[in-house]
Amino acid sequence: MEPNAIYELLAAHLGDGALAFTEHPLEPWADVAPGRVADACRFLRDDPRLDFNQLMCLSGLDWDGHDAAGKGKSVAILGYSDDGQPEKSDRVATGELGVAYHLYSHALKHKFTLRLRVPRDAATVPTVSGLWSTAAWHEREAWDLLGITFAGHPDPRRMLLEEDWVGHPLRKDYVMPDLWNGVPLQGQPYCANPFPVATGGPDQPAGDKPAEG
Amino acid sequence: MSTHPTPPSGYDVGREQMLDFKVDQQLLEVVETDAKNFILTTVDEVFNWAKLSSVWPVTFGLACCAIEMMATSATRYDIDRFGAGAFRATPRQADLMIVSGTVTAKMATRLKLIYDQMPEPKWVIAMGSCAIGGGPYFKYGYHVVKGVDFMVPVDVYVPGCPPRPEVLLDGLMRLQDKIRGRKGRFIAPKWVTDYAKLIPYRK
Amino acid sequence: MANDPNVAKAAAPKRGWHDQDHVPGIKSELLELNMGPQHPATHGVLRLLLQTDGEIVYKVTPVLGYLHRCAEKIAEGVTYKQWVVYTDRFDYLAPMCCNHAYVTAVERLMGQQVPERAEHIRIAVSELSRIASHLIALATFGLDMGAWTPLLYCFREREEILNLLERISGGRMLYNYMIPGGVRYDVPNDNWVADVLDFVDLMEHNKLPEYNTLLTYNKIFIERTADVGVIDAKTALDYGCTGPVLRGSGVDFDCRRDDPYSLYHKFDWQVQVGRGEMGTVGDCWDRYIVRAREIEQSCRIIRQALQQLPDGPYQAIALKALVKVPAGAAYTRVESAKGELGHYLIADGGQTAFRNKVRSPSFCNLQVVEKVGVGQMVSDLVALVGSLDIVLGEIDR
Amino acid sequence: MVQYFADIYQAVSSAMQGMGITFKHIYKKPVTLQFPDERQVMPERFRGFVHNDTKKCDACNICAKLCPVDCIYIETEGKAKDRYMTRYAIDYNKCIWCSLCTENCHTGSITMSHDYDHSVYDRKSLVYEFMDPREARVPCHRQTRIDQGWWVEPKEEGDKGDDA
Repeated sequence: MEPNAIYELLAAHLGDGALAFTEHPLEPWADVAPGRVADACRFLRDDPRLDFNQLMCLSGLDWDGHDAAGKGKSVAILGYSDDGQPEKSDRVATGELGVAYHLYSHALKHKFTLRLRVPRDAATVPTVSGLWSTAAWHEREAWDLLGITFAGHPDPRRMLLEEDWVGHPLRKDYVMPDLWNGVPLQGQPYCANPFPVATGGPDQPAGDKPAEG
Repeated sequence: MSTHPTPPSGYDVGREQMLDFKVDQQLLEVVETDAKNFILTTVDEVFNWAKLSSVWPVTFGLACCAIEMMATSATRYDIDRFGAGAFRATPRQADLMIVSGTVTAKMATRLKLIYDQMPEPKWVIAMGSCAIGGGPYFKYGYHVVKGVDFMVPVDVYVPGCPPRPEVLLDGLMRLQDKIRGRKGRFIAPKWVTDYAKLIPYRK
Repeated sequence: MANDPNVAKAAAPKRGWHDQDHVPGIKSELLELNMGPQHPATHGVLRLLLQTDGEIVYKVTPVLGYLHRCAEKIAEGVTYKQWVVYTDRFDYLAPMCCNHAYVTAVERLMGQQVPERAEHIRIAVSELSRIASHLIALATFGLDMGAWTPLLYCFREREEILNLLERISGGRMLYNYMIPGGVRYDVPNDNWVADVLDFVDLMEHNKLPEYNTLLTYNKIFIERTADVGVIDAKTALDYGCTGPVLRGSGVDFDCRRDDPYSLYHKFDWQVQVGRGEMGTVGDCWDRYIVRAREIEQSCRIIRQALQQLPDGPYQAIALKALVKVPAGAAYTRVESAKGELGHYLIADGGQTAFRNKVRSPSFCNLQVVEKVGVGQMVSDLVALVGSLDIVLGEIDR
Repeated sequence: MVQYFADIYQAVSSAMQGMGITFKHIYKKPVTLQFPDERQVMPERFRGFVHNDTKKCDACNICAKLCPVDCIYIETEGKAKDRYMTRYAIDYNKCIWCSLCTENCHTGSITMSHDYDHSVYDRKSLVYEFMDPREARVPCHRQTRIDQGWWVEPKEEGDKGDDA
């Protein structure tokens, strides 16, 4: 079934919960209200005309720096500089967070994409792990890396990082840590030049003896 | 150039030429530390020979390099020829830790624990770029320890991403040289001169 | 399935020692057992937190993240072409498949056509990589089951594959061979195609029967794996299993055929499905045999891809330093050696990806042990984890 | 009872068949490479340590920009015609042998050599220095290079990508 036909069925079921449908040559998607996504997913899974029995992928997204038209540059993320120290910035991200659901039906062989956006400071989405068990780990990962809370999740712990990790790394304004729990995470500069060049000018012989190391 | 002392005999000249002017400082010390008591030296030599001929590694596969470590112990490269094929599943029976792969923050504490459980004497080989210095995860790796020598002392660094099994064997031989007491017995294999001619940039 | 012995087995914890009905007056506590992260049978740095009742597993909790290498964060920092080297390090047993998945995703967003010759080369190297990965799967599964010898034989053939891939790409294990728009190098002149065809023939006619004698039809191996760790089709779909795990459960699905990408539709091959020959559909032996038979099918694909290798360019565009992808978002999936490897790639028109979520097959496949592992013996849990053929590089990314 | 003995028979016989395979390999040629004495001949495209011929290099910085791990350090001094390269170093603590740096080198100075086994005791010696600024001053500007006799004709276009 074509995505727009699926969306019509979904909109008829959800009412005002279905926000918009975006045609895109590669992958059309439907935006739903964050509170209604579990409802929408249950409908998509259980309706015999749709029969989406596999959740292919659940992605948490950080839309900070991405304007609504889908154009525009994203902001540069922070990393470690060459001497191994974390780069600092006082920029505070403001964009919304989001979740994308990619569904597939083995019987009818069609795909569908759901997206939703939640505000950054109150990122709570109802869980769909009761519908597809595979969503449980994807949601834990989204919580871990992006800080999106999934209401009703049976096991709401971090997935990849330890419980006492500070921050959510995939957010665009994440500052790299230099120490965690006694484990140093900054790097060491290895790039010291063993032959420091004298700055006296081109005629002066540079560096009589090599530095050790 | 003239400030450097003469390298020990048998030192890999090809490497020297490639680096152009850098001499591995450690190998120079090798020559100098040769004056010792005769009897103790002999006993030491026997012990060291026993140690270096049966280096038992702990199975500590972390990432991609672990597969190359398996390949080293498998058919084609056969690490058993160097007496280091007995991979022990418990650190209590092992005396070599091949850190093969990326050490993450979560794993680093466990790595330290495993290292502490190994009996003395013990050695560590850092295998691959990630274990040496963070490798490709240096810049954005918020969860990667930039070099395992932040956590444990490392004896031999094996560069590569991942290193070929030959390079790991080479690192193992360097480790055996080190266990031997650094007596300058750094005998370059006969391929060095033959092989150096094959390297394209030296034509 | 109701009368199946495995269903009864899955209900086993109720009859354990801690159950007062079983032995009146005696109540034992559950034992907390750590398996991993440094354990020879967990295929890397997986940690399984077990609650056991004697030898029966009562609860399994996988703990991940011991190899979390921040690849998705890096994707937002490095250019599209540079990130190909990080895809190598996801599934380091079959890096070509991962390269293929990523460049397919980028090309789809770019609308880039790929020359036919490049696609043929890609398919050939991907399938070689798949064979190498499955060989490791067979070897380590044998190792988990106590058979050391197959590892030596499987690694012997794997070295041959690595040599072939080294000749075409330059790298022994991590290749960085594909670029958006083609492959980096053409087929080498030194008889590479003939050597691959020879190897494929040898693999199909000599080596696979050898493995079958050594391992597949060994009675002890069958006893260890048949009827063990049964994942039925419904569970597999519910948990999002893909690849040999899904096909071992009897679901006839393969991205290469059902969601076509590249040129797989041109070639004549069959999707292998577990049939429950030695026990129940979806047991460990089925997953094993699906992999063994996929090696055969991969050989067929390679033979056709290289025999029909067309002339022409091997890159659509010249090797440009920078690849610019127009703004857009798409989820692209391909069948890697472990299953469906998907990239949800969001581009913003710049040189780096805005977000790249990787849906890795092992991540979803592993989750099923939380359900299926319950009620098994500890040794059967090792068989289950071994038959899932996980690789931690892509679970933790 | 019959099944019990049948199982034992099958187990032993299948183990024996496996042993048969092993025995067959006794008289086959061994596959083990006797490494230090015997070395595999590397294919042409093999990626060993990166080598930079500083006589050809003009410090255009493209390799450092293409490097996904930022392991190439190039330092220059001066400007325009007086621009001289003072350092070219590769940090093998980070290098991943991906060969992206060799792809777009317009002078063909940076190549992947066939040299690959150099384990070290100290990781500082893994920072390979390719030039000694005390020996010679390597000019970067094209005209200066031609004047001082450093100029080497760039690689042919068709060569790109074939040798790495």
